[in-house]
Amino acid sequence: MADLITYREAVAEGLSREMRRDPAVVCLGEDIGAAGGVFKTTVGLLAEFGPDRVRDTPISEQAIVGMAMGAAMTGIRPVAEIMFSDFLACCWDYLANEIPKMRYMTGGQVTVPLVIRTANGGGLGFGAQHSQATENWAAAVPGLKVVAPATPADVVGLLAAAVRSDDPVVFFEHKGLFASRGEAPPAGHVVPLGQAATVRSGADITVVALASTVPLALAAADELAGSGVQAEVIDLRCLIPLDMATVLASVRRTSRLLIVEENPYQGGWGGTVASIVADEGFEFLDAPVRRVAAACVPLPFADALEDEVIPTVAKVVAAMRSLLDY
Amino acid sequence: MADLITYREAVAEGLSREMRRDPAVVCLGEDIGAAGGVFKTTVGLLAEFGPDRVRDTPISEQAIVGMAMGAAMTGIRPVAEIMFSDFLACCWDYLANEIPKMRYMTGGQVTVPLVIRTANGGGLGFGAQHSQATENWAAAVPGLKVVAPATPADVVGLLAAAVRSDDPVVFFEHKGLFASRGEAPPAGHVVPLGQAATVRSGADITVVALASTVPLALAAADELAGSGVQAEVIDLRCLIPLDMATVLASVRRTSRLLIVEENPYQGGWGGTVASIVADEGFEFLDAPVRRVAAACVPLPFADALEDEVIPTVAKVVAAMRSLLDY
Amino acid sequence: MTASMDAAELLRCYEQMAIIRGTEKAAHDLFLAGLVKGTTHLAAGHEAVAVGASSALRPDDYVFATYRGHHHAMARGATPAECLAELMSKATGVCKAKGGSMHLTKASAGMLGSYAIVGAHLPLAAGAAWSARLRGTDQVAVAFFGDGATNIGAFHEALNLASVWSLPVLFICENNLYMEYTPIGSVTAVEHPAADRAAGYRLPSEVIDGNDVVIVADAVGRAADRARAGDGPTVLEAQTYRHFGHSRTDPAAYRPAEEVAQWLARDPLDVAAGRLTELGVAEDEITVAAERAAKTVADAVTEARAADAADPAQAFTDVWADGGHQWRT
Amino acid sequence: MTASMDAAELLRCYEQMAIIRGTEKAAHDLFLAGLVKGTTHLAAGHEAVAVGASSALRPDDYVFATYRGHHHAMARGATPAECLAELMSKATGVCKAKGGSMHLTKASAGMLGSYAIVGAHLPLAAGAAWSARLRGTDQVAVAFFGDGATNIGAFHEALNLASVWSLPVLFICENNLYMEYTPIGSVTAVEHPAADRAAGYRLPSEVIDGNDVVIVADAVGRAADRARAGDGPTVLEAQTYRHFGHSRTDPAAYRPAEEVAQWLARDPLDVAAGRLTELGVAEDEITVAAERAAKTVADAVTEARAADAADPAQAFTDVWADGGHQWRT
Ligand SMILES: Cc1ncc(C[n+]2csc(CCOP(=O)(O)OP(=O)(O)O)c2C)c(N)n1
Ligand SMILES: Cc1ncc(C[n+]2csc(CCOP(=O)(O)OP(=O)(O)O)c2C)c(N)n1
Ligand SMILES: [Mg+2]
Ligand SMILES: [Mg+2]
Repeated sequence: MADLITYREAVAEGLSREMRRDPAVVCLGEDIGAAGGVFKTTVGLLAEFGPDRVRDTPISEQAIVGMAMGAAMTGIRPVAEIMFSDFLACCWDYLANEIPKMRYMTGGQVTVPLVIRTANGGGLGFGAQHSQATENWAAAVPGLKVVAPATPADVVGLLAAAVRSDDPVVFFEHKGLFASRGEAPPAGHVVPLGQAATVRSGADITVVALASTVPLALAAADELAGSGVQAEVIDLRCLIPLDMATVLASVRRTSRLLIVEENPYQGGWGGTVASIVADEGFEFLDAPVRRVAAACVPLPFADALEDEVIPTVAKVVAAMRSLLDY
Repeated sequence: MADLITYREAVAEGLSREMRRDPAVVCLGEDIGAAGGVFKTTVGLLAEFGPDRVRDTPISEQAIVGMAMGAAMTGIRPVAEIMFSDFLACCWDYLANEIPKMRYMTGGQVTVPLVIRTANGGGLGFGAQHSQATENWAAAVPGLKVVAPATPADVVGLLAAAVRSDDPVVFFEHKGLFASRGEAPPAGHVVPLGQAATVRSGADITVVALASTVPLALAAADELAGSGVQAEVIDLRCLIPLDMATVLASVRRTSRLLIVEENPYQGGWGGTVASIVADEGFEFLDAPVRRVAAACVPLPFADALEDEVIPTVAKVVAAMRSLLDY
Repeated sequence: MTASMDAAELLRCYEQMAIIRGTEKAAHDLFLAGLVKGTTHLAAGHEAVAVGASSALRPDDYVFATYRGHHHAMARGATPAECLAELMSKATGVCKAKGGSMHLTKASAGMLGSYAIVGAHLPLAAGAAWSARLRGTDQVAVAFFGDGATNIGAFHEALNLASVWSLPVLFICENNLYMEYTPIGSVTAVEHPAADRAAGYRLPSEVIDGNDVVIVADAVGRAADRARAGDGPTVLEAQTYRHFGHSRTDPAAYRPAEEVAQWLARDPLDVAAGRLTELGVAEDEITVAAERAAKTVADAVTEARAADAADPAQAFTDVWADGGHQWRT
Repeated sequence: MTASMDAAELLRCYEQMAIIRGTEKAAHDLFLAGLVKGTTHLAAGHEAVAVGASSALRPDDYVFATYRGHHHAMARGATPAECLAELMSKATGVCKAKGGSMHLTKASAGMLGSYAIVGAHLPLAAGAAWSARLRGTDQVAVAFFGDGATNIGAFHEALNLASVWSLPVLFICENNLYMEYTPIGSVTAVEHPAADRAAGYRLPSEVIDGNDVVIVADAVGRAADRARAGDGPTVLEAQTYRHFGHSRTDPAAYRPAEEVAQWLARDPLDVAAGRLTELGVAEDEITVAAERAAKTVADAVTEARAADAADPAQAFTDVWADGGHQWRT
């Protein structure tokens, strides 16, 4: 079998492949240079590409993302790192009001080809301000593309597509997956934005997942396979563009839908998916549409408490059973 | 009948009632003092309560909301104005990471009794950066209460409840409603947070609306009444706490649900409401759950284009018909 | 070091300022006639800042402006007709009527946008300057902003980083003494909100007369030369005044009459006319230029009025680079 | 003007610093033993800033700290046991194990939180100072922050507004030369990231030795007196150094050995001990204090270890003021 790499290594691999391919690709962010990133996701980039293309910044999230936007408007393809996705709040004006609207407001005069990479999600005991899954924030803003890979190969392939995209992309790397291993992708590996992956086929129930919840969904599916249940697991990969065609086609076959997301139930991305299925897929459904989401509380520090709040295999199994028994 | 006041006047009325009642209530924001607010929603406050309790600030959204938080933690009840709700993005860290989490992170040691008022929504030709309906941003953050009144009386009653709440409240005043008139509420009028209002009763279909979409839903209901349809219109009033009991009870009777929201479909609050009904109300439904939401594009300047993007009576009528004909 | 402008260039600047003044006057009239919707922020009184700067800059330099940006758009080459068409929601608007008055943009002329979130574009200008450095050009980027923008976080972050990276960017404050309705002096710790902050970023600064197009052109020219030479950013604080209220709904009653009168007496058009006379330009040459400007504006109004209304279908284009708006399958 | 501290107070400060040092050492050992989860940011080396400031402040003053806040929490009165219990996810944690190392808070002692978003708490401290003014007290509020926080927008907005409103707030920068792994000097336009910015807000500033508890106490005392007298905010930049890496995962290999050695030689505990000796305090008195501190820490470890684990049900309390978490009916 092919050699394995970690999700963490895949980020640096994906970045260096694109930087080799296109000299217009540059990286900026806090501690990404000599330190190789606080999550070690930019290791080796400074050595290979030098300080002009791999720049350490001050703690100035607005300047990081704002400068990336100005550079993207003028011929550069910046990849900006925001260390933790919670800190997107510190430069939210750029993600909500500037970057996604510039092309539209100018009647198409300007494009903003940039990528904002950020470490997302919980499960590590980092507490309320360093553990949020915030992909739903970006998915609520028309004009942003939103990517959240679940495997090392997808990290490389989706990062390639994101960097090559002429549209702005917010790229969520899950902290809980950094240490996970998977097959190293071949050279030139590109995964188009907006194509979900059916990572497990089954006829009994459709489970839609993203990033950290993909392994949870697969583990739950395996557990239920013991009792003869064949679950289909879909990794959305991207929230925008959202591949509802794959989801609706699956629900048409299975008649049952469970959505597993790390966002809080209130305002989580699963609500948008559920509402589309409850409308366009209404006739396919033989059971309620259910969501396993994070509880609607801030994320607690103690891991015993955090487990109560975020999705777990046990919660997914229980929800699948409830729908199958319906 | 009682005398009428405008929604705009109701804001100043509601604020002054609370400031008279409780000396700990103070206001801060840009141009709220001598100018009476750019939407004239704070007219008269400076004259009655003086510059210590009605303070003009620099253009420093982070300082405005951050200082309000620090004051709220130490015995004051600040009401901070963020001029346009689009600008919440400029102080989003405070709404997403600081204000809603402080009480929880400290194990209940601290409360943050503040109100953030902001002018929300489109339909006035203000363009992409001054027209957004952003109540869904706040509704995605556990720890914030989210209020969006539709009538002058509710402005006064909900503002009273918001100011008296020991929890942080984001209060969305709709720009398109400022000029609208309604009955002046009696002295001491308080509308508890989290109680939806059934503003029109009917057995054929449930239409859930908020703020600017309430008059749209009522107009659409009246139009269909001509063809003998009795629509029930529910004004949610608050997104958090979310009164699903009222919505589910109504859908149980009508078996049909249309949600009308000004948020973009992607990530709009209607997704959360729809997903709850598609789960807990699944057995009540005789038709798909449908949402009339804003199109997933930035808001254009020209009003002919803006009408294409935001909900209109015609769009609501068409959606209601499609569900009734189902 | 750019030489002070000659009579011909000054006359061109005078005419350009007259065109901007006339176009905004026309926009105001069209608004009263119900043909301009939404809101407008007139730059009348600020013309010398935009025209002087553009006179000193190169066509390939980048300019970033605020919602009060009509003067910058036209000074960089947006035509009065396409600007008026934008305000009138016409298909021929410079932004296809999707941006409106607050977002005038003429990318082909290096005018990279008008931004309506105070201060947000300062990092963008720094980024464009960084881009020029990365691409090995000697372009400079300029951010024009108001006095009120100096108290928002993005200002601080942009100036620090631009200084540390020694970027070819100019930060030009149009200090007109007021934010919307509140005097900048009442909410700012220092007298010169932009210039007095420069030292905190180890940047050079100048406070200049923003109503004198020659002084503006000279200061911008010096700063641009420094930037191109690799000597980094400069902060310029141009003192000026708006002739009207903050936006169309504002009568500006909060401004003392003497203050208004004193500033109207220093109208940038009169200042430029005075300089032209000093340079020996004949009175009628100036009149002819003014008449040409009036004609240009009149033609623009006719053209904009005659243009087709924006097509509602345009609401669904230009979200993505492929021209479309599809967010799901 | 606060008088410089006497021998008794200095000895108390020495013991307090020793307790903080010992408690953090214990936290580190407990982490290696797998009993502390998540991340921790040790303040070892910074103790004099917290203890000196607390010595000069009043019990009713307010303190706001960062994720590197163990020293401030304990200096203000959080017990070593409740801090260790927090880190160990025990029910007796000072924040019920819901905050963790980065969010230690002891509201009853005026220690109003540890904030993990760089710079976010500076406006909060200004707000608490505004609140004191509104309530007619003469309390002061203090924000402690790192050198890296001086380049983020919230710093700028807070200092300007605090100056304009002349609020009783102290902005105290703990300049330890580094952000996470990057030297502050490489990303900041001025030499003293906090002090050199003060003039831009018309604020007085002082650069002080942050490893000398007496110097810190005197400077904070002067600034607090000014604030109480209505003379507004002060910016203090305390030069100090962290003895360990940024957080538990950081070996701090990026710091030159000589630099580390030089700073370890100026350990705030040694500096205080030296001063005690100068003041004629006998060697064994100092030893006794150190032993008392060690005992306090040992007892705290025993107590924290013995405490019950946090109840998972606590995940669903304290969202709202009513104690619950209900967001819908
Ligand atoms: C972040 C933000 N806060 C508030 C506003 C509302 N607003 C629009 S213009 C303005 C005043 C700006 O004053 P100044 O920077 O001096 O520019 P001027 O209008 O005087 O040209 C304000 C407060 C905004 N657009 N963006
Ligand atoms: C807004 C924000 N950006 C980035 C981070 C990540 N981060 C945590 S600590 C730190 C370094 C802070 O350095 P400094 O302010 O000097 O404080 P120190 O850690 O040295 O005490 C960074 C970048 C953060 N917590 N918040
Ligand atoms: Mg101004
Ligand atoms: Mg530091």
